[in-house]
Parts: sequence; structure tokens; C-alpha cells
Amino acid sequence: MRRFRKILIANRGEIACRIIWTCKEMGISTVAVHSTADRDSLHVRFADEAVCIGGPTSSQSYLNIPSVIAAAEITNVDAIHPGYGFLAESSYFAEICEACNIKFIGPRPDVIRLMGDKVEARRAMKEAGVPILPGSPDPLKSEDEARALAREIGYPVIIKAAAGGGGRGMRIVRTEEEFGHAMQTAATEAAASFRSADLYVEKFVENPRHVEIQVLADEHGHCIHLGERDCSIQRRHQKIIEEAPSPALTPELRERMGATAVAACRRVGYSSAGTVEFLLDEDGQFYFMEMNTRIQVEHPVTEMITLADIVRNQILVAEGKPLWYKQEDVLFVGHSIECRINAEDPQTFAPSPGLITAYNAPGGPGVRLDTAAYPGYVVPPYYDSLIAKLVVHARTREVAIARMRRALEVMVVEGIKTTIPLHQGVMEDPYFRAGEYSTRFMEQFFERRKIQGGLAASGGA
Amino acid sequence: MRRFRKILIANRGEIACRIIWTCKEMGISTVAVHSTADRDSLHVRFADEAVCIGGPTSSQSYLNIPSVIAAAEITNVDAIHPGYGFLAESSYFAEICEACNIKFIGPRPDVIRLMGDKVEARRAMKEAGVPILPGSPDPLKSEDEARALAREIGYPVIIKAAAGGGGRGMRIVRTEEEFGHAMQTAATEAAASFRSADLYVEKFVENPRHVEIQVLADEHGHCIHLGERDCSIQRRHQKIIEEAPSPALTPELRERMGATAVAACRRVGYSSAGTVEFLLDEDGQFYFMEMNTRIQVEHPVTEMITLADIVRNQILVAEGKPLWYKQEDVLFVGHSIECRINAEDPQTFAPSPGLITAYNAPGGPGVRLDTAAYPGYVVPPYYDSLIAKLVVHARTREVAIARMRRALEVMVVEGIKTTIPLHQGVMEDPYFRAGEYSTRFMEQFFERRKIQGGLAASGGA
Amino acid sequence: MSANDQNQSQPHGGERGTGAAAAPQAEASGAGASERAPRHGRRRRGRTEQKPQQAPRRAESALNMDELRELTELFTAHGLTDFEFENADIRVRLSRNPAPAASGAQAVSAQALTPHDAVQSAASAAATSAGAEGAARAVGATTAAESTEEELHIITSPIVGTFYRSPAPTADAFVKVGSRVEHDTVVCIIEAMKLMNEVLAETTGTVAKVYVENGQPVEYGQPLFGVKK
Amino acid sequence: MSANDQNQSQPHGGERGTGAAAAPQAEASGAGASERAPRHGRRRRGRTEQKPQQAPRRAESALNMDELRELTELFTAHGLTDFEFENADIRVRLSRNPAPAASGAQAVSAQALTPHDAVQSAASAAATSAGAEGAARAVGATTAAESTEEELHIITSPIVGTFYRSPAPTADAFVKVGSRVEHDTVVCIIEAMKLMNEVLAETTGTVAKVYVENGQPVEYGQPLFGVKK
Repeated sequence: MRRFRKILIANRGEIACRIIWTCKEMGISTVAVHSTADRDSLHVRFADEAVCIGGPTSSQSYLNIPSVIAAAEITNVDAIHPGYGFLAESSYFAEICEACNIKFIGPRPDVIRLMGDKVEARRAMKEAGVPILPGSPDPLKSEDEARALAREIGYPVIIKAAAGGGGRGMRIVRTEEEFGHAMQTAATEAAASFRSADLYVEKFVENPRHVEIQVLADEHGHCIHLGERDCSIQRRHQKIIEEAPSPALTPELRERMGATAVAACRRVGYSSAGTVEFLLDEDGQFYFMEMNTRIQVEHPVTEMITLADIVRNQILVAEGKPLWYKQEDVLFVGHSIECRINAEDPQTFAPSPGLITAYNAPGGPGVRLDTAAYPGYVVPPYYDSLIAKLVVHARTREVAIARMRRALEVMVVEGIKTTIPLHQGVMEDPYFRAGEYSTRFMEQFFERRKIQGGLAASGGA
Repeated sequence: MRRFRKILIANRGEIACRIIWTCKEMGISTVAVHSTADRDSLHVRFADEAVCIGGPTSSQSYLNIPSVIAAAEITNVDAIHPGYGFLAESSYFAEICEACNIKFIGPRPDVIRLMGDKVEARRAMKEAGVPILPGSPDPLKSEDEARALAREIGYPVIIKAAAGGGGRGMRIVRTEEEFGHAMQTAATEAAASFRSADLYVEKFVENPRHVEIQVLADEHGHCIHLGERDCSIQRRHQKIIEEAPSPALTPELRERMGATAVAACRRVGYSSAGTVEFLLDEDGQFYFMEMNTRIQVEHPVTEMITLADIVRNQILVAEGKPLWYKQEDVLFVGHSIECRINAEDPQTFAPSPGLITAYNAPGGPGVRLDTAAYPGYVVPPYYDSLIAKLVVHARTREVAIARMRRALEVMVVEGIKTTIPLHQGVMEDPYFRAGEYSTRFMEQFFERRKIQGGLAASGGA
Repeated sequence: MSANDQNQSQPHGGERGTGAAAAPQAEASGAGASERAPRHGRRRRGRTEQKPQQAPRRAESALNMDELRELTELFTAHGLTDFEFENADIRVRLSRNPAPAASGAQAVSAQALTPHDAVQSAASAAATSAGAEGAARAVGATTAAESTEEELHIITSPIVGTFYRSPAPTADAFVKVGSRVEHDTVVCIIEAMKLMNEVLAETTGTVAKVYVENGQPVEYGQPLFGVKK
Repeated sequence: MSANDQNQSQPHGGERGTGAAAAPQAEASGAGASERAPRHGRRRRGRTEQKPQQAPRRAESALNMDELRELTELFTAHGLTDFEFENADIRVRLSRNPAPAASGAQAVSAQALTPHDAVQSAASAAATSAGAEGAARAVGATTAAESTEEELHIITSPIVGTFYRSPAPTADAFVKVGSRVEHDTVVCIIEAMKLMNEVLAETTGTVAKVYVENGQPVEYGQPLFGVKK
């Protein structure tokens, strides 16, 4: 067991700030690394030290492992927090940290590697007794094998890239006639995106919800869960609104899904914070999708309803400390919703980097804002478009929605386009308000909007 | 029972914004009133309508009853929320509202009048079985009577103005020799400050804590409490840091104080939100001080640990609705601290109005900011110096303190002096950190500081 | 609430809100009241209106680069040759050699940095170029109106309330455009809390403008009349 | 963690952090290294040091180099001839002779009142009057150095790491002030992840400045040498 004096944050933007806040609360010094494009970023300002590690593109800087490690060496840090994205799920990076005697704040490299391979992860989960969707246990060897399997599972099926994510290399196939073409396209996409054409096929669930369980595990075999997040509101497989608890879960189902996630983590020797993602069908059956071996963008909704600080727990268990609480000590209070404020066109989702000319952060009861934005900040075009996470908390879901509407109304971000008007539209949507939605929500939302005359009709930007 | 469509907020600054937030969440339109000095204030911007009601001084505007009522008439509102200060505890104003068929959001005028008169309030509380400090039940008629009473109570005693508040017209007397002079001074101050020289005398408690109970009552006789706030950290009898729960209360004592406050409210037919202030001595004995018949500055700490929206409850009960929850439905989770960020010198407390040249609002986990400030805002010299309330919430008091330190560190308010460095000093103070403090804390804090070489030594501005 | 009934009757004819409508409006102004779009004490604040004023401005710098940038751009856009600004905290001066002139709108004298005031200077521009009519139409604030309508003395509302031009719905207006006023001439009534408050001219001259319509709510400081000396 | 031991030895003599101290420092610069206040890759961010480079600028430094630069660009872009700005902390005046002379040093005189800015204005003053020498000494940012030291080509660090002037602690420095360099001349080593990365001059000329001390951590883009063509 060690005590970290100084941590390097190998990330940028809101999550780098988020991690700095907790380090400050724990009395740990922080080192920010940044590209030349991020000299004026808040994480650079609020960290105790800052090192420029390269040019503006991610590959020159935030993905540049030698630069990050060299920055860690010259600042003599004890540990690196990778945040999400960039190097967060690189088992190679985690190994290098280990080799350099710098603690990687996350699970062991072999666990990252295992969970990063969809086929291997599926196998491990099956062995742990976690329900998985009927489908191929191994990468498909031929189209014939795939067809036979699809027939066995029953249509519709989905073809996925083994190394995939974010919707690339995915194809839904509803009839056998479509199969050949879909499989070829998926293989091409997979090869282009992930340098591996390996595919597998599984049952396609029609109106599923994306429900994920937040887990916390230490290096001594203790593991608990902090309940679920419902992340079904997605566009192009990117989450944009998340909430906790899920409107679809009963306490009994929550307990079952939580116990399943914990069992999965125990099985693979997981430590640190992690997320087990499930597909939940309309009958309350849930199936393992994947495990994210890092802090997630949407972790604040869980923090709001549990009062836990997930980053603090990551750091404590990385120091080798046992989890300080047991499953029965976990609180669940109220309801929380997060809206991702992206610098993009709310209708076309085209990125909208540039100068923030006017800015007002909402405050008051039950509002949390995680951001690195400020008036005068220039959103660079090189990185993802997330500029702020607006999170609300209230005793009930109804008040949480009202609060989010209010917070969106008084949040001012000018000079660039943002997703604020889109979120305002969703908060007014009767299906969202009723909690009746699946991962197809955004698609259906835009269809309804089109019928009603477009987003502009309800006050879009 | 009615439903408010539109509410006028007869206040300014952070509390006006705070009330607007809740109105927006409830779908109620808002009217801001403002002085000529407050044209650029956020409450003017975020309200649906705004009316300039007079010149910069409070008496020309926010205390100008005909102007406020006329503004309510021309905007055709259903109700007026008075906030705190200004007209919030004017029974006369409440009566005029009633006469104009505008609902005053607060208790009935007669209850305001009763609780506004210290002697009458004391009598009513005594009748309700609320413990009060030994002392004169009526205004003192002569110095001789007062002396006799003081002898009966036993020194030290305190002489207070019947209509007083905020420390004016108060004198502590430790020996009989000091009595005559102290009484004359108190009478002079009372006459000057409150246009009434009426005084009373009571037992003086040596190292008391200021612990107050938040109550909620509807117009149908239901009354609950939301626990206590510890407001002992005061300078010159002005609260500057508040927390909930109090480090000094046991669950048993909390229950007794809460039940006492509820009994007191029931006795006087109280409705709306209110606060019963108690003096708590070192032996756990508590004594009624006064009741505040309005929303209080420090209400957010209670909102944080209960997830209640006190302003929402005020509005609902003013509409005639019954309280939606019972005492057993009240949640208590975690620990909350509020620091009042005032535009004043952190050492001398001299007001420091002026232009805010740079500003950064802290965010992230467990941080709430109630403010009307923004970069470029000019803090006018006409009103009180409170510019922001920084509130944190965490599972434990220890983490709450760490969080407050972090939030104070990343909060930037430049161009004017603020109390931020003072709060940073208190957060480092071993007595505060141990929860061992009384209303004499600030006095002792500055003494310790002086010994250590002044505030500057610990990073004061 | 028991007071509900006793307050429903309005001295100025009918119930609150309808009394105004009942009052004669034909003579509400001598020069086209409807064009004036007078500013309401009750104003619905659209986004566009609110933004320029508040827009919590750039946090980090006293120099406020954004404002300077905007200022410089405005300066160029309007073809200015000289600009000075000063208040308790700040002093700014810009100038340009007038050599490559040709721009028409050089007369604007922007007097403030905030976008809010930019609205006002737009109004001043109108006032300067197009002459009298424009300014008060766009501008609500007393000060701007006073400074831009060179010749007119502005009578502003001393209180919040409802503006009436005549002592009774069927009576003649106290004053019209062209009326001569003395210091003690009653120019209108502002009703507040059921009280009829007479407003005196407190100047001498001839009424040149009526900014507010009969029965309209007015706020403190709102321009009511323009008087030519 | 099992890797703890194997990484303790540093190729450049001893353990991390001490190797630097062991390396020869006497020849760190030909012209008084201590005066150059070279910028550290690992910088403990004192208020004064971090301001000029980092964004959300504290108002204490009401004006920094970036803003001055932007201001000057605005000034030129808009063809201004005069600019003044003043507040409680700072006063800035820019002016240009309207005669379109193509002079390079058109009298930027910034008079900053805060101690921090005093450094910068001292630098600008030096740059304007005395010319070359002064500026880059005080200013760490690459761009500033490039623009003010007219004649020098700046070799910057291509990676993050630790700067070594010689191949071994006891060896001679690769280059000193006065050394002639060609494109393929090795000027220093940057150690990162136990690897010694040779940095080539990639220009020709004579070394005029050494901005970094031996054994000092450097960040990406940090100026290492100034080369006179």
C-alpha cells in the first residue's frame, strides 16, 4: 500500500479538470499534460504543474505514449490517471506504466486486454455465468458458418466487429437475403477502423435499453456496484443523455443485474472502477454487451445518487487500499440526469469548434456542471466535441427533468453551436418524460420532429 | 387552492435568481423588480419580465412598498415572493399584499408580527412549552427592575433590544457594576436602530452554538422539520459559514429540537417555510432565540442533505396545497457546508463593491453555487455584500471540508476583495475541522491568527 | 384573499387590465403612437434582447480582449476616426487618421463598452442621422433619450404604475403635442395602488412627443413626454 | 510495481533526478546561463511564471504577452493610428505614424503597472530601443523569442524529456556558444523513457544562445538553442 503524492492526468478537457478536483480534495499534487492547442485550457491552469507534450493532433500528444511517459518521468509522479478515451483502455500503455514504475490508475493490463477483445470477453463472461446474447463464441470463419449460425439464432441478427465500438463495423440483418452483403460491408468497415476484419454475429434485440452497472473493485478481491445508469438516449451509437436510476428497472432487477456485474468482475480479477454494459430487452431479460475498464463520461449521475466520488475510489484502490464500504453501505437517493453539451450542430451533429463569446454556467439547487469551458475559450477542432456535462439531481425524476429544463434554459454558450437545443427538445418529449424509450429513441424523436415541422418549431438554435 | 401563473420576486441578487430557478422548474412565470442600479443584474435577465421600480437606494426601490405593489399590479401577478431581507419580514407589506389580492409567499401577517416582536415571541414560545432562556418576559420598565432580574438570573446576563437583530442593541454584562452603563448604551442603540428603546434581559450562555431548525408548514395544520443547521461561525453576529448537520447534535437531540420547533410552529399557526433559532449550550440544553419567518440565506445546506427544494415548498403551500410529505419521508444524506462569499475585505470586513474583472465558478462533484455574479458585473455599493453562496455536499464532513477547500481554490473573483481567503483560513483551522466551535469561533480564530502573524501568513488576499 | 372583491373596481373605468382598453386611445399621440413601440414596463425578454446586456463576459482579464476586439471592429465597421471611453475603472481611446474617409456613418459616438449600450448607440446613430423620430422608439432608458434628442427635455415617470393621459376615460387629454406646459402643468396621471398620482411638467415649453400610450403600464424612469424649450 | 528495481538506474549517471546534478554545469552557457532564466519543462507554477502562457488569465496580470500581441494585430489590421487603454492596473498606448512608412519597430510602448507586466514591458522596451538582446532573455515563449530575436533561428525540443549537452557526464558538450553547426550536427541529447534521443541542428550557422541548463527537464517545443545564420 502506497500513498500517492503526485498524479499525472493523461487527458484533457472536462475529465482532466474532474480528476484534478478530486486530487485537490485528497491533497495530491497534479501534473497536466497538454498539446500546443491546449495551452489555454483550464486543466493546464488548475493543475499544479503542466507539461506540453506535443502538437495539436491526438497522435502527436495525448496518444503519444513516449511523450506522456517522459512527462511523467520529468515530473516524477507516482501514478497516471488516464481519464476516458485516448490511452484509457490501452493495455500496452498500462504495461509501459508498470514497467516504468508508475502506477496506472485502472485495472491490470491483462484485464484491460481481455475486456477489450469482444470475443474473449464474451467467453469469459459466459464462464462467469453472465447472460450473453445467443451468437458466435468465436470470430466467424466463413460466410457459410455465419449463415448457419444466424439461422440457428433466428433473425434479426447483428454482425459486429470483434474489436469494434461506436457503431462502426455493425450491421443489422433482418432476412437471410441481406446477409451476404451486410457481412462484407461490416468486414470492410472493421478492417478499416480496427485493423482487424474479425466479426461475430449475435441475436438482435428490437427495442433494447442500454443499461450499465457501475462497479468498484479493490486489489483485495472486494467488489461492489453503485447501481445502474440508463444510457439508451444515443445518436449514432454515441450516448448523449444518461440517467440514474433507469426508469425501466425494478429493485429486484437492479439487484440481479448488480450481482451479475459484480460476479463478472470477480471472475476476471477486476480492480478499479469499471462499467458492465447490458442490453435490456422489453421482457426484462438482460445480456452482457461489453465492459469498460475506465471511468466513464456519464459517471456523475451515479455520483449524484450515491454521493460517492468514483475518481476518489479509483485513486484509493490504486494506492492498494481496500474499499471502505460494503454493498450495504451504498446509498441511493433521488434521481439524476446528465446532458452532454457538445460543440456541434444540434440537428446535423456537425462539429462546431471555435470561440465561446459568451458563457453562463447554471447553478442553484441540484445542478452540477463538469466543464473546461469559460468565456473566451476556443474549442479546438482536434478533439471530441464534448464541452460540458450538465448534471441535475432531485428527489424525483419529474423534478429532475424540470430542473434540467431550467438549467438548459439559463446555460449560455455563444459563438459556437451546441446540443443545448436538442436536449431542450428531448426534455419536452412525452416519451422521454414518461421514461418510455429504447436505444432507438433519438431516431424516433427526429422522425416525430420531422412530422411536426423540424427542430426549429420547438425553439432550436 | 389556487395555481400561480406568475410570481413577482421582490428582491435582488442571488436569492432573486434562486427563486426564479424554482419558478422556472414549476412552470411559473416570473417578474423581476429592480432599482436603476440593478439594470444589468442576472435576476433582471433571467426573469420573464422586469420592472424598474426606483432609484438605487433600497428605500427608493426594494423597500418601496407602493412601487413593488404597483409593479405587481401592472404585471398582473398572482403572488409575491419576498426572499430574505428587504420586505420579507414586514407584516405591513404582507397585509398590503393581502389587501391587493396578491398572495404573499410567507406566513400570515399576524404571525410575522408576533414573531417579529422578541418579547411577544418569547411569551408565545413559553406557552408552547419551548425552552427559553431565563430572563424578563416583558420589556424592562426600569433599571432597578432590570438589576433585580439580573441578580435573580445570575451573571453573566445579556441585554437585548426587543425589536433588535444583527447584534445591534446587545450588551453582555458580567458584573453588576457594568450594568447601568451597558443598559443605557443598549437603549440608545436600540432607539437609533429600531425606533424602539424597549429592552429585555436574559441569561448569557458562555460558549453557545447557534443551531436552527428548518420547518415547513402548510395552511392545513401540517408541519415538519428538515433538521438543523449549525450557524455558529459568525463575525459581528453575521453568519458567514453554515453547515448541516451540526457536528454537535446527536440523533436524539436532533429529534427533540425538531419536535420542539414543530410544536412552536403549530402553536402560532405557522405556515410556509420558517426557521426556529436556538442557542445550544455546552451541556446540550437548548433555548429559543427567535423565529425567522422567511427563507434564509443558508437554506441550501438543508436542501443539499434532504434533497428538498424549500422555495418550491413555500410556493406550493402558498397555493394552498398540503405538504406532500410527512416527517418520516424526510431524507438526511451526507454533510453540507456553505461559505458566504461577500464583496468585502477578508480582514477588516470593509465592503468592496466594484467591477468583477475575472470570474470562474467552481463546479464538479458536490458543488452548488448560488450567485448573481458574472464576469463584468459591477457589485453596487447600495446593498448587502453577499455575492455568492458556495455550497458543498459530500458523504462525510471530512470530504465536505476537503471539497470546500478545493472549490474555494478554483473559484476566481477578481477586481474586488472577497471573503474567499477568510473561508480558506477557516477550512484549515483545526478547531473548525474538529467541529469544536461556538459562536465565539471567529473572534478566537482571529486571535489565533494574530499570534501566528496574521491572515497573510496563510495565503490571505 | 378576502380582500379580493373590494379591489376589483378600478377608478379609471372597469377592472384591472380592461380599464386601459376602455380609455380613449385615438388621441394617444399626436404623431403615430403605434410606430413608437414604446418600451413596456412589462417587457417580455426575448433571447436577442437579453443577450447583449448580460452575457457574462470573459472571465480572465481586466483588459477584456473580447470587448476590445468587438470595440475595434465596431470602430472600423462604422468608419470612426476617434473613440474615447472612461469610467471609474477604465479608460479607452481609439483613433484613426481620417485620410481614407468616405464612410457615411461617422457621427456615432459610442459611449460605452458593453453590448447593452451598443444597442443604445445604434439608437443614437439613428437619432443623429435620421433626426428626432428614431431614438426614443428604440431606446427605453432615460439617460440615452435625454442625451440624444438634443432639444427635448424628457419628462420621465416618477413611479411605477399605469399611465393615463386624461382625468377620466371620456375627458380630454391633459396635454397633446403642441400644448404649452409650465412647471405646474399636470401632464398625466400615473395610477398606482388605486391612487391617481398627478405628474407635473416641472419644466416649461411645448410638448413635442408623447412616448407612452394611454392605459399603458410604465416603470420608474420611463420617458413619458418630450418637451421643446 | 515488480518493475520497480529494474528502472532505477539512469543511463546518464545515477538515479533519476541526481544524474542531472552530477553532469557538468560549468559550461552550461557561454554568456551567463543564470541570466537566461531558462524555462523549465517541469515548472512548478508560481503565479508569475505561469501567467503569460496559460489561459484563464488572472486579472492580477491584467495584460499579458498574448493579449498584447493580439492587440497589436488588431491595431494593424484595422489600420489604427492611435490606441490607448488604461485601468487601475495598467496603461497601454499604441500609435503609428500615419505616414505609411514600412518600419518594423513602430513604437509599441506598453506601460504595465503590475510587477509581472513590468518584466514584459521592460523586455519590449529593450526590444524597441536596444533591439535584439533583451527580449528573449525575459520571454520564454517560442514565438515571442522568434519574433523578437530577429536574427536567431531557434532550435526547439522535439520531445519531452531531460536535456543533456554532452554524450556523458564527463564528456565535452556537443556544442557551445560560438560553435559552428550544420544540418546534421548533434546539438544535444533529450532523454525520454531511458532512450537517448539525439537532436540535430537542422540549420546552419553559429550557436549564439543556449537556453536550457544541462540536466534540465524540457517540454515539447521548448527553445534549446539560438543559432545565428
